[in-house]
Amino acid sequence: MWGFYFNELIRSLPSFLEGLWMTVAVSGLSLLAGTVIGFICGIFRAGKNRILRTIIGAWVDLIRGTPFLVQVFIIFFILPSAGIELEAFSAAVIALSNLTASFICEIVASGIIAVPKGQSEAATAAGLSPFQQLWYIVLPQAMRSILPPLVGQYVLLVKDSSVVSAIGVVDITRVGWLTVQRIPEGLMVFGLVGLLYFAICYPLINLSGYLERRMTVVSTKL
Amino acid sequence: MLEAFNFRAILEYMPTYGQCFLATLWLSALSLFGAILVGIAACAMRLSHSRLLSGAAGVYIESIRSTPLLAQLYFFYFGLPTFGVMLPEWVTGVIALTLNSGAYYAEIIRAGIQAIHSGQIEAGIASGFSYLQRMRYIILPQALGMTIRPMLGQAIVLVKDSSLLSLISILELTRAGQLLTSERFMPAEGFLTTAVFYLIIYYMLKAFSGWSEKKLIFREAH
Amino acid sequence: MISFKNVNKWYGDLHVLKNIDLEVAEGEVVVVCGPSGSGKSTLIRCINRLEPIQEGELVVDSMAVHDKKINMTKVRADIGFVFQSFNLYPHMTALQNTIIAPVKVRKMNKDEAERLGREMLVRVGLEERIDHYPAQLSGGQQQRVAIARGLCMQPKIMLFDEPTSALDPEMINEVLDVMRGLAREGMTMMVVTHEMGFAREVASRVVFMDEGQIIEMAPPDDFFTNPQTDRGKFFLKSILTH
Amino acid sequence: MISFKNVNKWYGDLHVLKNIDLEVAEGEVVVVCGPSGSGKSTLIRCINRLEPIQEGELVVDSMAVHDKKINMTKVRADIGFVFQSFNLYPHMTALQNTIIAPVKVRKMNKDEAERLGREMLVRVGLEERIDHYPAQLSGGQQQRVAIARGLCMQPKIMLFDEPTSALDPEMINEVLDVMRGLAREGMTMMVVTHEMGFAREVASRVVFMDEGQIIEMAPPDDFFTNPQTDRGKFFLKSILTH
Amino acid sequence: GTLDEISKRGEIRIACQTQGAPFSFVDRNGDRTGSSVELCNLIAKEMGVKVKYLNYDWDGLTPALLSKKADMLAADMTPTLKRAMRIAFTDPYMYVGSVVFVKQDSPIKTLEDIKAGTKMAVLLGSTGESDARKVFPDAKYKTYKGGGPLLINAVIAGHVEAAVNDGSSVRSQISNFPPNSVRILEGQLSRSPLAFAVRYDSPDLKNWLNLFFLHKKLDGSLDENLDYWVNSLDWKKDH
Ligand SMILES: Nc1ncnc2c1ncn2[C@@H]1O[C@H](COP(=O)(O)OP(=O)(O)OP(=O)(O)O)[C@@H](O)[C@H]1O
Ligand SMILES: Nc1ncnc2c1ncn2[C@@H]1O[C@H](COP(=O)(O)OP(=O)(O)OP(=O)(O)O)[C@@H](O)[C@H]1O
Ligand SMILES: [Mg+2]
Ligand SMILES: [Mg+2]
Repeated sequence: MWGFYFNELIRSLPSFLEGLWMTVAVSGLSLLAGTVIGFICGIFRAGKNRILRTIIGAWVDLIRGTPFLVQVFIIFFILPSAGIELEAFSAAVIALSNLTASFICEIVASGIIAVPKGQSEAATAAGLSPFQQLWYIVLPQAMRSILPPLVGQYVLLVKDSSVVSAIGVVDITRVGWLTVQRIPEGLMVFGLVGLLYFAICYPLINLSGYLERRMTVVSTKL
Repeated sequence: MLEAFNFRAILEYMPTYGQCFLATLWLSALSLFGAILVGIAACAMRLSHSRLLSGAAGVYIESIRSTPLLAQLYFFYFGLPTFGVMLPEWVTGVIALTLNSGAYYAEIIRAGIQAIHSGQIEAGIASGFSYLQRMRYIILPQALGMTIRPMLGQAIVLVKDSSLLSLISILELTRAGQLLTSERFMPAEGFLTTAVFYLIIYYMLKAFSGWSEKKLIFREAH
Repeated sequence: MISFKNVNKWYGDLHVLKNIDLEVAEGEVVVVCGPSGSGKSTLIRCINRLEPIQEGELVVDSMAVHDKKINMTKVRADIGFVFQSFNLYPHMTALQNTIIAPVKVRKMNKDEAERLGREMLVRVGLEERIDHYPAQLSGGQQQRVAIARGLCMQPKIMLFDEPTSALDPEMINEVLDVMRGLAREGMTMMVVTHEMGFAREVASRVVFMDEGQIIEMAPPDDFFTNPQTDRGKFFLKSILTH
Repeated sequence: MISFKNVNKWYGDLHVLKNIDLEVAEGEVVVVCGPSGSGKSTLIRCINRLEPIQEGELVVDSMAVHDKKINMTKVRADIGFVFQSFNLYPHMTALQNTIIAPVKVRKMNKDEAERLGREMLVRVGLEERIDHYPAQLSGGQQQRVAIARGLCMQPKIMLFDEPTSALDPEMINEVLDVMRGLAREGMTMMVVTHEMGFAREVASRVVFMDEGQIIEMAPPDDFFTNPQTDRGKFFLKSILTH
Repeated sequence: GTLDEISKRGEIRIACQTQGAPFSFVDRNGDRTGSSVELCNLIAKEMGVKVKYLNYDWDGLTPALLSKKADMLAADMTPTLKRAMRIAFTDPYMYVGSVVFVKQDSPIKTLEDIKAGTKMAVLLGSTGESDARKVFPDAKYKTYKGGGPLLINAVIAGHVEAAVNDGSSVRSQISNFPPNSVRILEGQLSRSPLAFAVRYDSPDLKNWLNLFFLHKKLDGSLDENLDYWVNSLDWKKDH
């Protein structure tokens, strides 16, 4: 019986590859946007402006504290009543970018805070402007503690992207659901789904492990 | 979709929400507790000198981290009966959540342990503590104290992931929202209320972690 | 060069600088000492406004540092600051550490900055360590790079906050030697230190602080042989007799 | 009490201890000094096998520490070790720090351990800090707790690795005083330190190391007034003249 | 009205759920098809516009309609009175009945064998669920999400003793499983209508759809569709 289903599964392989491509596209775009927004917010979150810090903090809490599916629904179904019409794909990318940005924001902020205060003091004493301090002194050092969890976050992003199948984006998970109706061997179908995610995530996890090792070697005992 | 927002219907479903809220609470609490224990054990194995133990823990951690929880959940629910293991839904759910978060906790605790000043371990050795005693009395309390924040993050992920348990017929918070959606066709009411309940859990966890952080973290002796 | 007039500073409720009056003339070397927590670091950190003051006047090279509206970049560029814990930028080599500020703040042309950086590193005796990263240098070497970094801005004033107290005993001298050289060349300096030999040799004045106040101020020979206050006597005793 | 016979140790290719021969008798106080990187810390860390040795014999209180099969728990329980950076357990109060090892390693009854812990904390002058956490103590106080912690195991030997070099000048004495007391009571001690006043006062012998070798070994008066080697002279000069 | 918009747009947007054969599924060749889908294709053809399927989970169907992402909703949905408080249903175009099925070797032979405490699987919020709860109020229910095949899986894996779902779905889905893995019990629990749905602000579209069903009923193409997809397994040959 497994052999029969297996052949069926092979026939579905093209749609799985399309799903894979969709997952990669949604995750990839969100990864870029989320990283940029996350860095900007993280820098302000670690900064001196109290109001900005509080606002960003509240935003992070809200995003971290509610289920992602609800966020997707709000962006896709409720924003239209405010006049913002979105395609499923762009809604998915926006929701996912927003989610990722909120996590990256925290990672970046704690990376910046972890840079010894003496570093920015030395730079202040030398007359570097706040932006110069950030750019030349603090961020390069913070990257050491930011990079490993950042890549770890990318792995979560890829896996969270499966939620957007609820609004009709045909990603790996959705293809899995569609296929399981024909090939009722759920274990096998979702095994393949797992395998495809594994194929994306495993290199990322290794990358994060590698970065972590490298960063600790480079780290100095100041 | 928000024009007809119906508070009365929400009130009507409040008993269901309350019941499901409690279910989510205790399922998550149980899994959280288990996950931390599993995490400690897996981390101890990962850091042990035995290649076999460390390798086994490595396989466990990486395969969990690079596949979606959904696939794992189905594996346990539909896979285990094939091997003659029949467990109640909630046990399956708790096991899946525990093993899933356990892998993440192992990584978090490992980072915490590796961040402990080597002098602490040496002081323990010099006092004549055995390996287990050092772990138990010196390293773990500090590692747990230092990793409260990432542990909180994972706890939040766990709580939200518990929504997947509705797929294997466990009544929990997400399910309550879906009832309102599918019986009354009131998606906005259903999902927003669900989100509010999750937010309540989030703030409870956050307050708890803030409290325990104050209690557990003592600044490194200068 | 530096002039404190009735300066007061608080951290929250904590009154850390109390009615400080102090004039440092061009070319003077002032050593600041006192027990831990007495406000020594705070005193010299106010000079380039690493810490703001709340009351009083603080004028450096005829620029009013107490004035919130003044642009500190210019003031800071004229003041070199050396920290107890070096605070070298760990991701830059010795040379990069020295040239970043001249290039970015003084807008010096890169080649010129490099020439200057090399010159300063040679001056502190590190010609062979120019391309090393801080982690590859001993503590004494790191502190000398930090001094070279300060000098590269061609400052009028150099401030030192316990520059040798994080160093192994044998490395202390290599740093003090560099500082002695600077003093001899006429640099205006304020140095927080407990190195009494150094103070005797090069200081024009010793300032003794306790609990946020300047308790004594005298030429080093007077202060060391005959402190005027009991607290001064006790302090000298406690640091000289182990 | 402690006997090194032709001990050698390597870190990878780096030969850090070279043919060390050293006998420490019961009740002796041996001070170890030498330039940074000369192997002082490694030497005393070998004694309780914080670092294993690769060659030679190292016998402590008639137990063969060089023997890989020996159970070190017993040996370590007889040796108190005090680190430069204190290494107090930050999540325990002063009292808890002192009693955890007696209770868990010596299986002492908890009440008795507490009595002993209090006694030792009183002995180092900290009766008022018994329930404070390390972060609430000054450096000097922390180091005294660390000494009390070592003493609570009622050790036969105390080892100190630069116990005062992370301290502010005024706190050094409070720690040295405690150590002087111990020496006077006849404790066998090995102390890595650069505090020459302390060495002169209480050491029975001074060991001078350089590049992994013991270069000189003499009573303190002889060593300080008349070092036999050029390296010894140079070292003394460099730490005494700033 | 909505019809004007559709014809101006040249496209009708239909929210559907790909929940499985025979109503709406993706066939072996990767094409979307099924009874409802073919009906929708016909609707578009009669309107002279293109059709765009918006594919959601069950949870997404109503939001899609209410938020005007979709003009109409085509799923095997029962027009209950509670649901009709929110959206407007067309006249029913067919009737289905819920059936009970068990594992082949189950001791449960007839509907009467189902007692208090029997573990039953149903789909969350489905008609099957409400039917079952009416007929067997004392059984123990486990509600699943994600489509009919899951129920069959749950029965085979032994998580439940029996399951309830719409008969035509069960029949067509069983055919994907190894032969003789489950057995459908004699008799229907209920007879319930199926209908498409629109918003209450689209009465024009609703009228048009009712007329559409009437026409297709009269020319026999509706019955043709149902016979091919729902009342037999004929479609299996082609898809
Ligand atoms: N950022 C700060 N916030 C609050 N209090 C501070 C801060 N920095 C220093 N203090 C307090 O101000 C007082 C003076 O500190 P300061 O660092 O100037 O002393 P110091 O004389 O340099 O001591 P040390 O010799 O230990 O460096 C101390 O009581 C200290 O605890
Ligand atoms: N864990 C280690 N791995 C490799 N090399 C080490 C290690 N620990 C010390 N070393 C090297 O061994 C040599 C001796 O070190 P040791 O710490 O014993 O010197 P020390 O005399 O105590 O110096 P200091 O006064 O700086 O404490 C040094 O060259 C040091 O770099
Ligand atoms: Mg200071
Ligand atoms: Mg050492």
